[in-house]
Amino acid sequence: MTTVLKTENLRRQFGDLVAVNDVSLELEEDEITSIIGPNGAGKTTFYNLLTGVLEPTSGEIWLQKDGELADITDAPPHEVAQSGLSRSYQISNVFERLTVRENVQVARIAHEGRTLDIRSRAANDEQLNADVDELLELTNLADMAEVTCDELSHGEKRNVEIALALAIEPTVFLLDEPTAGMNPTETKEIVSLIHELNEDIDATFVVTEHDMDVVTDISDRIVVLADGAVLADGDPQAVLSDERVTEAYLGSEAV
Amino acid sequence: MRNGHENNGSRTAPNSLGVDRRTFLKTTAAGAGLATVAGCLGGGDDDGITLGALYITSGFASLYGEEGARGYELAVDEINDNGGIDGEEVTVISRDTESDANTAGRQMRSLIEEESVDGLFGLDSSGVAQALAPQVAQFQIPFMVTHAATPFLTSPEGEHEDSVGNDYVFRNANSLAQDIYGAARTAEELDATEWATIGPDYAFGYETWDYFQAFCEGLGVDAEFTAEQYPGLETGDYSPYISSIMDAEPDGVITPLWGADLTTFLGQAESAGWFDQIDYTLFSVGMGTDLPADGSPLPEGEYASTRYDPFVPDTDENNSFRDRYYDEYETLPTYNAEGAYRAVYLYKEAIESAGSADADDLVETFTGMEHSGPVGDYRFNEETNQATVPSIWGTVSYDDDWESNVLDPVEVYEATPDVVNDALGDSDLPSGV
Amino acid sequence: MSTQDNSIGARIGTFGREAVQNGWTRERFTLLGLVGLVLIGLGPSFQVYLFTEFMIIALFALAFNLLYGYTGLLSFGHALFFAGGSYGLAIVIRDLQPTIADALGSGVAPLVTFVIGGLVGVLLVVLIAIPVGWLSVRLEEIYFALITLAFGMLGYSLIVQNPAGLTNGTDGVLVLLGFVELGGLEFRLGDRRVYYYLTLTIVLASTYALWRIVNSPFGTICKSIRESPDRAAALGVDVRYHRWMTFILSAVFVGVAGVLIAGLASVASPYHSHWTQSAIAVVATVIGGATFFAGPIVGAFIYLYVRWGISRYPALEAHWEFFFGVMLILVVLYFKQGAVGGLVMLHAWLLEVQTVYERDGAGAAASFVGDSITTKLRNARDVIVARLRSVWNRLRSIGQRGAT
Amino acid sequence: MTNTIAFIGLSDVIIGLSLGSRLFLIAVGLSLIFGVLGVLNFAHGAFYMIGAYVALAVTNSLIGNFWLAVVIGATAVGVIGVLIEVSTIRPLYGRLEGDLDQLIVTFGFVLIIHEVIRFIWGSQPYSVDAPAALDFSVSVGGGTFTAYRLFVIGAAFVVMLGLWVFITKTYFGALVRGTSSDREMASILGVDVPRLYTGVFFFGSFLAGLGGALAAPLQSVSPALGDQVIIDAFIIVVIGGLGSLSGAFVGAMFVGMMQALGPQFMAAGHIAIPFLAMVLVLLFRPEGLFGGFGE
Repeated sequence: MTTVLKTENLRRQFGDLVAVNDVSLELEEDEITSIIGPNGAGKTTFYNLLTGVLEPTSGEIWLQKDGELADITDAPPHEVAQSGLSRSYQISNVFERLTVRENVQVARIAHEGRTLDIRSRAANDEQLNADVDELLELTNLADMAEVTCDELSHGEKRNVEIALALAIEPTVFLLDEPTAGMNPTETKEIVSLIHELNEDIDATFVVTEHDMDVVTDISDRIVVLADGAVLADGDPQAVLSDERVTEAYLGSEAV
Repeated sequence: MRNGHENNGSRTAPNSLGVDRRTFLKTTAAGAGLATVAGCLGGGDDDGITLGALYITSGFASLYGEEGARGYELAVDEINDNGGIDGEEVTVISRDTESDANTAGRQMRSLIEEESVDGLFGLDSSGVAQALAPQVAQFQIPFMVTHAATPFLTSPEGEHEDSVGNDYVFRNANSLAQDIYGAARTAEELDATEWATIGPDYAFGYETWDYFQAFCEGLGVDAEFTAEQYPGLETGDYSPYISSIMDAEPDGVITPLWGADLTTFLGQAESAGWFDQIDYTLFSVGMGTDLPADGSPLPEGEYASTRYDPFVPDTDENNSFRDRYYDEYETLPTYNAEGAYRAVYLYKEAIESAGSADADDLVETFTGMEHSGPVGDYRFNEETNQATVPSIWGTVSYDDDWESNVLDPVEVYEATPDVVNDALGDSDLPSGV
Repeated sequence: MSTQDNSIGARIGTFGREAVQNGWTRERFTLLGLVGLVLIGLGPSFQVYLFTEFMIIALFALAFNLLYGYTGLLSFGHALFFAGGSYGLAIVIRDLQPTIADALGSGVAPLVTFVIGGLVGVLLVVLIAIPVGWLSVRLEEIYFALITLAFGMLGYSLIVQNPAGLTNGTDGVLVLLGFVELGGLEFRLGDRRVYYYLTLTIVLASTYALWRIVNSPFGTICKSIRESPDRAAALGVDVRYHRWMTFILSAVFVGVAGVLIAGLASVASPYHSHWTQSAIAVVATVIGGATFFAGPIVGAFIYLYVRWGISRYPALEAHWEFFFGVMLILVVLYFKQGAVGGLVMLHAWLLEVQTVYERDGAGAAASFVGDSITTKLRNARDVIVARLRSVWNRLRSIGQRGAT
Repeated sequence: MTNTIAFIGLSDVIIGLSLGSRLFLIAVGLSLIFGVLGVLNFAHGAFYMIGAYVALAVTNSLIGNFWLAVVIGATAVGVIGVLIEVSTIRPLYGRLEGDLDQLIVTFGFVLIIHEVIRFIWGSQPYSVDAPAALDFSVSVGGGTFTAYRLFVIGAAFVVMLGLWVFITKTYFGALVRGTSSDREMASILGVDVPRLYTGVFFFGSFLAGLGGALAAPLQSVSPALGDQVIIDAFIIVVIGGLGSLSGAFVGAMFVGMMQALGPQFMAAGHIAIPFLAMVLVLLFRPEGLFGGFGE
């Protein structure tokens, strides 16, 4: 097993509030790691630090690129994405007034480094469209290719989210609450999609999730964050039976 | 274009496929649109004489356009009541230049091409006039400028780098050079040595100051030039500029501010104590709009020029024009009104003497033409197309009978080409006279 | 379409064959449109002039919309580039025409000077757009609108200052297009029809280029940035850099329009750089429909032809801005798709009418027309009533609170 | 340095304060509305112009009392502001690209108001007489001013002070401060946000009308007025910080001083300086030189 993503003493403060408190983690290739924790535990800030949206107050972030770990601590979001770290959003963040096809095209164009290509025509580009079709097939969106996203259901948008995140062929794949707001059927589909993807592509998955059933179903490893720090880290059985974890959750519910 | 439309129709008709009908709907709509457009065209019917007027009729200087309109409407009524021009009715179509060269150009094209006017007159802004002059030459149509005063307009192209004078542009009112020549003559008589200026921030403002200095030097006036300020057009508050001039403590100031800007300036200068501190203020465009009693009239005792005076010369022609105008509009005619009035009469005489309204004939007739109007007798210089009208300067005083400011006493300075060129001395500036 | 040979000549050949053979196809329409455009050049002179101006304003708005409708950045400073093109041409013609005439002979000089002037104008625009764009794209939304406004007005105040005697202050620089003698050919470059065809060629080429740009991968990225900049960044798009490039491209085409307007109006005027000139692009684009490629074109058409129509009625002419103000508000509030959106809907509706007609005959079609118009009116009435009611409730609640 | 100060002279400073005061009265309402609603009101200059015209109409009418004209002018503009906010700006809150749409809608009102004014009053400039009680000249620092000009400077300071007290000491002021720093928080805390918005829009428009009416005797009243002042107001609120009360004040005084002293030193080049300042502030301190409203 090799390390693909590593944080060292990662810390982020907003004024006096420490949102992420010296988190050091090493994520292994091909694993599905779930990051859980009560509301306000720092999961979203942690994601924003990893993806370059926020700059850390201190600490470092390393990401595997071309077989070696590279420092991406200060890289802006687009460079982080180009380095192979991809994310989906908790609240669907897709290109609403573009068609599903165009959405995925955006990701492919960015991935292929063709953002400044003004000579070819996106609609007629055979290679581009073949790649897009393949991705749409994989995410069960083939029928909806020409529909604009603002006409999609919530669940369908989640699929577009995943198609987008996949399209840039990531080495690390951050999924932020992939089942949020879904009905049980949709949740089941997403879970099986994640399993499928894990088998099909060489990517490491990091998932935040509220639904404990989903967490236990998909995770190889669970990291628990509380008040910005790592409370527990290990295989699912061990972590979920840890008393401190139960306490943290109960404690937060009591509040 | 109509042919194209008919072809579309006939080609479409035999088809009965859905697609074709759809396109048929489109083409019909487009064709109908074009036909409507075409229907609006053609303009200018061939009966009668049509003249195009270009004035500012909106914005800060719209008063000039209104005065111009009064002038040409009076002339049109008189002419049509007395048998028209060679028996044909004359009409004037007026368009707004918005004081903008681009708009003025579009309006002029529309008058020439859509309304088929026989000749043009008007123009208030020198900047606009300079931009239009070359286009007038391209259209080869006569243009009688009645107000815009820049000397470069009647200085033949090539004389100076800014000269735009050509065969088609004439000016029946006096030019800035003639006007400022009178200003220098007035300054000569005054007990003032330090002079300053406050003028609008464009060529007209700068030219006034340049020519004033050149004439003063040429005439040997004992004068120093100490301060100059050029606030932008439509400045709302002149206080900083007023204060700056007053700090320099000149004896006299010449100001070519005009339109609403002059009105604003006057009120603010008054409350800043300008007229108490500065001995003499010369208003070179003052009598343009401020003869009427509304607005802030010019303060009595200061000096102003006009390009036409309703009392000078004391001829039948002038007196009867003034009285008719006063009957009609209950105010004395300003020079802009007289310029527009006279422009229509100039066209009448030229058309009748040439025997046609053909553009080339008119241009030929105007060239070197001698004419007489309310302003007096004058002729157009063949070389510049500028009218040899005099420069008129006087003291502002209020006349109870006419309920208006007038110039009294008033001096009339002959401003023929010889006189003006002489007075310019060694200056590089063209006289445009 | 299926030919293997992709050379331009072969493609035009295919296009032509399909246009002739296949009845009322898109190809034939394009061809017909081109013929129409050529014919307009033979129309009444003033109409040619007006149409030329329309094409230039349309290009101005189209280029502006690359940044607004496609990338989501509202610039209130594009007049700077419009004026940049104008002044580049005007200054070259004023200062270099004699030199060029000496070098190449006076016959061909006006044409060469125009070409050089145009290129200088566009180059000047690029040189301005690179730093201005780089700085402006640091900001977004309202702040972007404000900084572009500030840059535009900074440019305006510099032009008015007449730096180094280059711009001739508020009077602007005259543009006199000369008389060309080339071989046996003699024509005046500024001649209405000559200039029309010149403009037509350049505007059509620019429009095609812009159309290709918005349909290219580059354009797809623009649209994604409009929809969600942070999402685009998370996919690896350098949002700021891409906005900068779009800014420059947009400025270039605005510059081309600026070059053309200087030749048409015979003057490069500082008003071309004033923010009110930028507002023309905004008004035309919003009214035409910013989300459609053709929106700015239709908007520019409305802008110029409504004004032209109104100019024939002096009482209305003075107040034409009023109508555009009302249109602007209605479009933004109720019909963001603008005029082109309206045309698309009308087209769809006409198709429905036709379907009914073919299926059930004239009577049914007529009643369908009646019904759908009634429904539309009823909907419109409902919208207005609901709006008025909510305003009324709001005001009443304020009144009641005030009373208690 | 001492030379320069001696050269500037007190009278120039007074003119600068007078120009700055007028600009403050325009900019403060614009800034308030942006701070709370996030709406950049392009029509704010047109509102100012309406205030001036209403003052003109009332002064020249049978009422003929200038002070009453100021009150009526300000109130009328406040009411017009409310009508516009409720009918056309409200539907755009929360729309994607809503703030750009608001800018465009309010620009539409610039065109409409301009034409309506021209339709009613024509294009010619009017002057409004200062109230008789203050229509006398005062000599200060080597310059002569009407007492009314000095009064307007005082009025701007009073408005500034009044607003400061209002914002820091009253409940409504606390709401304004809270909302301008965090809009979402305010609605979570149970503030009736729509009502607050309408109230603030009324108040901001009222201030524009007040400025227009008070400044009417100091300048010519013409349809160009709105366009002239809105750009100045944009500059001021950007320099001071969109949504900042003290920023609006300092920004207005800066631009006023530039306009007063510029002609002395740079002949014409001074008109570029405020725009340059605006660009620099946007680039290096886009939040403006001062913080949120009430700070």
